[in-house]
Amino acid sequence: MQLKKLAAAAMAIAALVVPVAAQEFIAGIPRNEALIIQGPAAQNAEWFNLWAPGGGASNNGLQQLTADTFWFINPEGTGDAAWTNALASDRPVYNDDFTQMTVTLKEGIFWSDGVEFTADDVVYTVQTQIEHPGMGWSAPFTVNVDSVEAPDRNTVVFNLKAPNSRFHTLFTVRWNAAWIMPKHVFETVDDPLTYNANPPVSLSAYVLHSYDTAGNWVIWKLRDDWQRTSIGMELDAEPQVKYVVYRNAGNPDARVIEQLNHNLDVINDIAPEGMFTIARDAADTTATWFPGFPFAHPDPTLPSVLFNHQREPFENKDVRWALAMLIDIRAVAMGSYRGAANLAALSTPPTGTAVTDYYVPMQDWLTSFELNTGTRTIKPYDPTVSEQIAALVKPQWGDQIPADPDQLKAMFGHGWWKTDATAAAELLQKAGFTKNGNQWLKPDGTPFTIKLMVEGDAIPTLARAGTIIAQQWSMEGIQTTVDVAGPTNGQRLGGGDFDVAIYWTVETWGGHPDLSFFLESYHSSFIKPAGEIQPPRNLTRWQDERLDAIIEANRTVSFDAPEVAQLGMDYLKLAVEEMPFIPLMAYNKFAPFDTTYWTGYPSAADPYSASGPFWSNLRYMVVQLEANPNAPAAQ
Amino acid sequence: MFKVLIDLLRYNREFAIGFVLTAGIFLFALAHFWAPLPDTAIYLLPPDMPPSTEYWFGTTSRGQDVLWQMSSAIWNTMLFGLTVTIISRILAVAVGMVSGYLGGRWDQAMMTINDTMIALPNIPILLLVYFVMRDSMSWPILALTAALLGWNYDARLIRSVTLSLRNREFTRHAVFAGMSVPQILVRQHLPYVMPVIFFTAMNNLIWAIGLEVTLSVLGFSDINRPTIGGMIYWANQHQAIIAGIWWWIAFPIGAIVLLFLGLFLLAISVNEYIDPRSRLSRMGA
Amino acid sequence: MNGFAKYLVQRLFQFFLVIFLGVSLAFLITNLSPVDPVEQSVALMTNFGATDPRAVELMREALAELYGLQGTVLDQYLSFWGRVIRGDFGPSLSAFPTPVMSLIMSALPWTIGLLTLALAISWSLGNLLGALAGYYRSNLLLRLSGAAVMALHPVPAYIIGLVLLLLLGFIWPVLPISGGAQMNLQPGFTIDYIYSLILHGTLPALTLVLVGIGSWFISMRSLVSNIVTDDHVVYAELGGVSSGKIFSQYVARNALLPQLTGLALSLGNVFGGAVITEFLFNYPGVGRLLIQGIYRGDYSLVLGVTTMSIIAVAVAVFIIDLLYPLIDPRVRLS
Amino acid sequence: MLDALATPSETRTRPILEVKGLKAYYQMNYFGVQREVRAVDDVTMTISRGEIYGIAGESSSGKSSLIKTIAGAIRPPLRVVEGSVKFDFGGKTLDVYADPARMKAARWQHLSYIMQGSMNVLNPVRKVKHAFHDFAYKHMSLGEGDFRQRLVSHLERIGLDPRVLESYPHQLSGGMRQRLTIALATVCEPEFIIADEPTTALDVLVQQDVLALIKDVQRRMGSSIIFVTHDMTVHAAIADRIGIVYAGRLVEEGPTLDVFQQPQHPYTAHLIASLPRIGDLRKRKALPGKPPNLSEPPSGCRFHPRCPLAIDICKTENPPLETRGTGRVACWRAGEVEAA
Repeated sequence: MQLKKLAAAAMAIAALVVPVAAQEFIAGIPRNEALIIQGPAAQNAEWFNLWAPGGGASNNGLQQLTADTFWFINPEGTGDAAWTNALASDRPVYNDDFTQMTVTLKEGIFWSDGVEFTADDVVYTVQTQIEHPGMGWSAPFTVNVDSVEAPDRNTVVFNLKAPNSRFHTLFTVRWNAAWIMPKHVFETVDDPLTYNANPPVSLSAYVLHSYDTAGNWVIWKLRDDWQRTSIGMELDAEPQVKYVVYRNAGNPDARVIEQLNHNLDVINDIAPEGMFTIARDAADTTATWFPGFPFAHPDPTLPSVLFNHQREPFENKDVRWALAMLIDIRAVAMGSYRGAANLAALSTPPTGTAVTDYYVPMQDWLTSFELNTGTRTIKPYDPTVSEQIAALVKPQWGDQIPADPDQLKAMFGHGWWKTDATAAAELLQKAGFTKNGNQWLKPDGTPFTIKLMVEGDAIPTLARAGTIIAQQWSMEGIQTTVDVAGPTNGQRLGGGDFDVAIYWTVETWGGHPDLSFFLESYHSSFIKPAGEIQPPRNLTRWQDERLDAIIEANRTVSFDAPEVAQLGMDYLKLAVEEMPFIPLMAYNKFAPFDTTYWTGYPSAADPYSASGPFWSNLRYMVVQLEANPNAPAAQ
Repeated sequence: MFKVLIDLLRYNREFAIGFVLTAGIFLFALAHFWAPLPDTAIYLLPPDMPPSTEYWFGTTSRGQDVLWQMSSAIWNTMLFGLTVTIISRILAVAVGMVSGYLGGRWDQAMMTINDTMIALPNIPILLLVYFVMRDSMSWPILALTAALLGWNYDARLIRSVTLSLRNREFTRHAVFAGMSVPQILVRQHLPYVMPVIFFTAMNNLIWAIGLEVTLSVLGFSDINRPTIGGMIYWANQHQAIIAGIWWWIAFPIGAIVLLFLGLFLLAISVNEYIDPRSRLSRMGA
Repeated sequence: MNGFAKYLVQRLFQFFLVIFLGVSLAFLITNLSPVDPVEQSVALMTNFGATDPRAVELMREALAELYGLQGTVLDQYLSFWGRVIRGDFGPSLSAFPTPVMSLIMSALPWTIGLLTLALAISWSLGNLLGALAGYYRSNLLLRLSGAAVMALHPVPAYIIGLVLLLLLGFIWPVLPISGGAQMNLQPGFTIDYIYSLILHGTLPALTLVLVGIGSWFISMRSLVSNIVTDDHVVYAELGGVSSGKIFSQYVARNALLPQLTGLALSLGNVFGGAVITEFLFNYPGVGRLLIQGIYRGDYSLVLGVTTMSIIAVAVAVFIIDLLYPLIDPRVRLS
Repeated sequence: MLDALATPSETRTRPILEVKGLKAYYQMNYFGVQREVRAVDDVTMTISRGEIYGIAGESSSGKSSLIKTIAGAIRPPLRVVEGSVKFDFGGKTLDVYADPARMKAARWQHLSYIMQGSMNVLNPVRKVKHAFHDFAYKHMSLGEGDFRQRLVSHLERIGLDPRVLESYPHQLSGGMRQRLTIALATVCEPEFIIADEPTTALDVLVQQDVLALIKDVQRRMGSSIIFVTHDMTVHAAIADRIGIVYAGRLVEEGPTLDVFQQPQHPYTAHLIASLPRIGDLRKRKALPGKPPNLSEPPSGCRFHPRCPLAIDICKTENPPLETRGTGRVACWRAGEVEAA
């Protein structure tokens, strides 16, 4: 009778299991019309107000597919190709002293509810947010805008409180920007801060179709009047992606499994091993930024070893350089990215235009750069690192590793600093340190130990880089322990509650040489005393008159002026001499695409759009994708 | 006691198996003191090596020898588990025996609080504590927290035993003989409670280790310190399973399951040994 | 009847005590948190995109007002009780301004459903097997199944879940490994939706069942093996009562009563298992909410979920306590 | 098959219970410790129809084991090592240990059992009526209604309010529960009733009418009873014959009156002597020593270490149970014993 029971149980399970295939993956939507993108576990699933706090960083497709503003910069593009006029018909026009910006708008753009988009929406957007502190873009508007008016329905004039040649960047999308609000909707609500804008009206080609109240998925559908949008009117054919599904596919393993099962077309980010697995198990149904190793897409973001300049001994440039000299970057590259890292010796991400604007031209300067260790001067730069990494990964990847040095530089970066323990020792002694056995002592005689802070799971590759660097320093007599901050990471970085950390303090347009995107915030006038919260970007609280001079100069030249690149180089050289933080590599993101249903994804060969699903430029990818003719028929 | 141990070993299969498993794993954990490399060192060996004669259990994607990692991991995990067990035993015995001996109002009051704590969901509270402590959450603190949450159930058991002893002849004699309460509890009652303590200790150990694994797997513990949960955590970080580095996960899990099985067998066989009824059937009468 | 009333009063007192201590504990722990909600959300909001340094100042002030974290610890404690009673834990920081409560409320049904199902299965199956194994001690099949569940019993939920996920989601991909139901399916009492619920619930539920069944099996078996030596059982045997009847009416029935109390006492731990399982299978329940809250440093959410889970467990225990007398006449009429 | 040939006249005279050379030992082998306790050692006895037979002896003398063995109510480690227990129901011989299936079928229909400490013999979580149903229903070919009728009348005859059927055990007093168990044991009017310390747990007054009840029921149904108690007064009250058990052995047996007036075994003499008598102010002399440990009993006569009359032979030779006068006795110095 026991046997019977067991048998019955088995039957029951089987009965559950067998018909799974029968249930189509998305109810009522043909799989081959839907692009499935890895989304977040949206907790505020019912919330579609982009402009209220919390809504501003919603990665569920809201800002990627429905919001719009004046301009976009493609972080992967170079030169003019990188720049896109969205709602604006042309680039911003400043007056001579940069106290006024005039924007002309395209005509024939409509909200998804049929109301036409006009200059009034822009004016309303700016004024409403100034009136409501706490709204996403309230503060920058309050700080900059003296008044805004719309002389006619296609023109907006911003009068600024002070000269600002970069004011337009508020409306220029890299990851996101100040999105335009639908006046006719918000007018009718009493408090824009508590209004959940559900369902949202869309200013772009897609509109909300349905969503999961549990926050596991949101489905967007192509607008019938998709032509009446800034992105639609540039297209010559109807986008083939009819539905965009942002789904939370669970933990990294689950993501990989789901893509291998063709239930997830676009992965935002996974560990290298996951990427390699997909490349191994599903090579012919997968597209990646690089066709082979290192696969990864480099974001215009610069993971670095950040020093807290307000804590001794890290205010001492010799100590910082010494620590740099103790890093074996090859081990870091292998350990963090299994070699698939795009190394950076300069303090700007080696991506987009930065390569041609800065890295290539500055190679000679780097090679001849001399560092005084106190007893002698050395040339620390090693331009052959990419070849060395290639040699390390060749056994695993074989023919995927080209021989051509230039190609290798594109994959692994241009070069980095040599590992030089003796130079490091000299630098430390120069800084007054003494060595006792295999333990460095600070000038005051106490042992030199470091707590190296990493965020952890959220960015596994950086956590790994941290553990390796910690080990390298420890082996050279500087006891270093890794410290996982988790979600408090941002707060502790901002509050200066760390010795040394692995994070990025430099982000750029990628598609434009201008460095103001981060550099503006490096001005000494923003630096806070220890304990107080430092405004974003200059997390190391690096302070230097020469730096201030560069920033002030940059403010006075216009966005597209040739001087911009020159000032950029000045900053980069200064950063090399001072080593305020140790740049490691571009933030390489493994974002494999499943080509079973869709083809024509962006790649290093054809970088027409950023590949990160959370980046707002993604919309330009979505409308370009082509249905795979060999896709399995819809069930 | 020792004689009993020998008897159990000779005549009780469960106990024998359990003992061998536990002891074996303990010895294996002990071996980490002779590990060739420091257990926190990474990338010193070729990564992702499958099990071979050179690396019996293979190597991790972090270039560590799984065998030696496990050795330290089990050691640290057991250390954690034992700490929890010992602290929580002390609490359980104290509360249980006092409450059982005093009886009446005191007993009621203490047991009410006890049951209250039983009803509190452990994991959320532990997570809450972690959430507060963050990276200052060292394993001893975690152990203490776990211990504070892990004694109530057993306190109840011990109390019921003491309650029954309370009305026994020898207790009254002791009272007339003018023994103080602590004396009575320690000299007269503890011997009877001892087996229960031992039995609950096993289960508590299992519970504590399970807790460690769970929290570390979620990354809610010191990741620099190799533990079983920590190994699985790092394996997940490197997506070891789908990447096919199965040995990184399989061996630790296997080890922990064996350890659990061992402890569990010990627990039930000891329980059978101390169960008054099975004892009765042994003595006849 | 008087005894029954006494029983009820005791239970009620216990119930309130649990809630009081639990909630106070939760508040105390959270109040020591280093996490500053304002800085948290400033960080959340300035993580990406250009943000003018001076602007952040203004944002900070604005948020400090919005979150309303003023007053001494005592004030905060009292106002916290007020909020607990009003069921208002303020806005979630990671999902601002959605109220924490509405997040919990949308997640709670999932957890309750999953737990009830898993508990029902593991409790009844574990007890049935345990009782049989305790009564028919010699039956080999029972011995084997017993060994199996007991071997599973000590293994942590996460590991069992992980193994299941790999077996049925990856190596033999037959079950959905993530989420609570099929995408774009209208919730409701439709065949499709319920079927989809079952499909998505199978792996998490199975995990919880495998984790839970062992302890029920073990305790039930020992209970039964004790009860069979009780006078009323021996007597029934001497009375020539059929062994089937003895098993069901004289042994199992009596053993179930303590097991019911055990159920009430174990709920706390079971909930813990659910947290891990939900996280693993990305099941949209309270557990996942809690862990997300922790990962995002969303303190009002974490506090809210912990408090609510304490209350929820307490309520469940109370309900069981209320049901108990219906089954045990000794409590009902005395 | 012999039974089959038996004629009615024979069956009437044939004893209803025959115990031959019965040996039942506790045998333990646990953790290598070998132990054997001779609880019932070579007992032979017969009980005839309509007879009330009382078994007496101190606690742990093995009398309880003896009656359990007779009732077939033993479970390991107590095992029957030798001998047989045979009932004779309606001319059919039933060997308790040879034919468990028929034994089970015969229970309650032909023989019922009143258990020691019958306070807890009823399932605490079920109503009393269920017990009656489970035990008796299948034996009497009656419909639910009639069965119910029968119960009610039976209870009334025993002096119990039929409403007790609807109540739970814990709602009833000790006396009522005892009456219930007797009602339960007698509802099928079995030919043989085995009672293990039926009145021990009760206070004296309740004892009296319970005893009266048993005797009354037995008279009405003409069934035989064998019961155990250490309380000699109870024996005096209801037993037709009594057997004295010491250290697992039957040492004396005879008609109650004769045994009380002319005890032939020193141990019996002591038991009776220790009974209080009205107007008798002499101090009772306590028996030295205590009952022997049954796992290693003394050689020869097991009573000799405590026996005032013990002589050398007693230490070596075990006295056989021999017929003497109206009864049987196992003592080398039987006859030299005079009632104190």
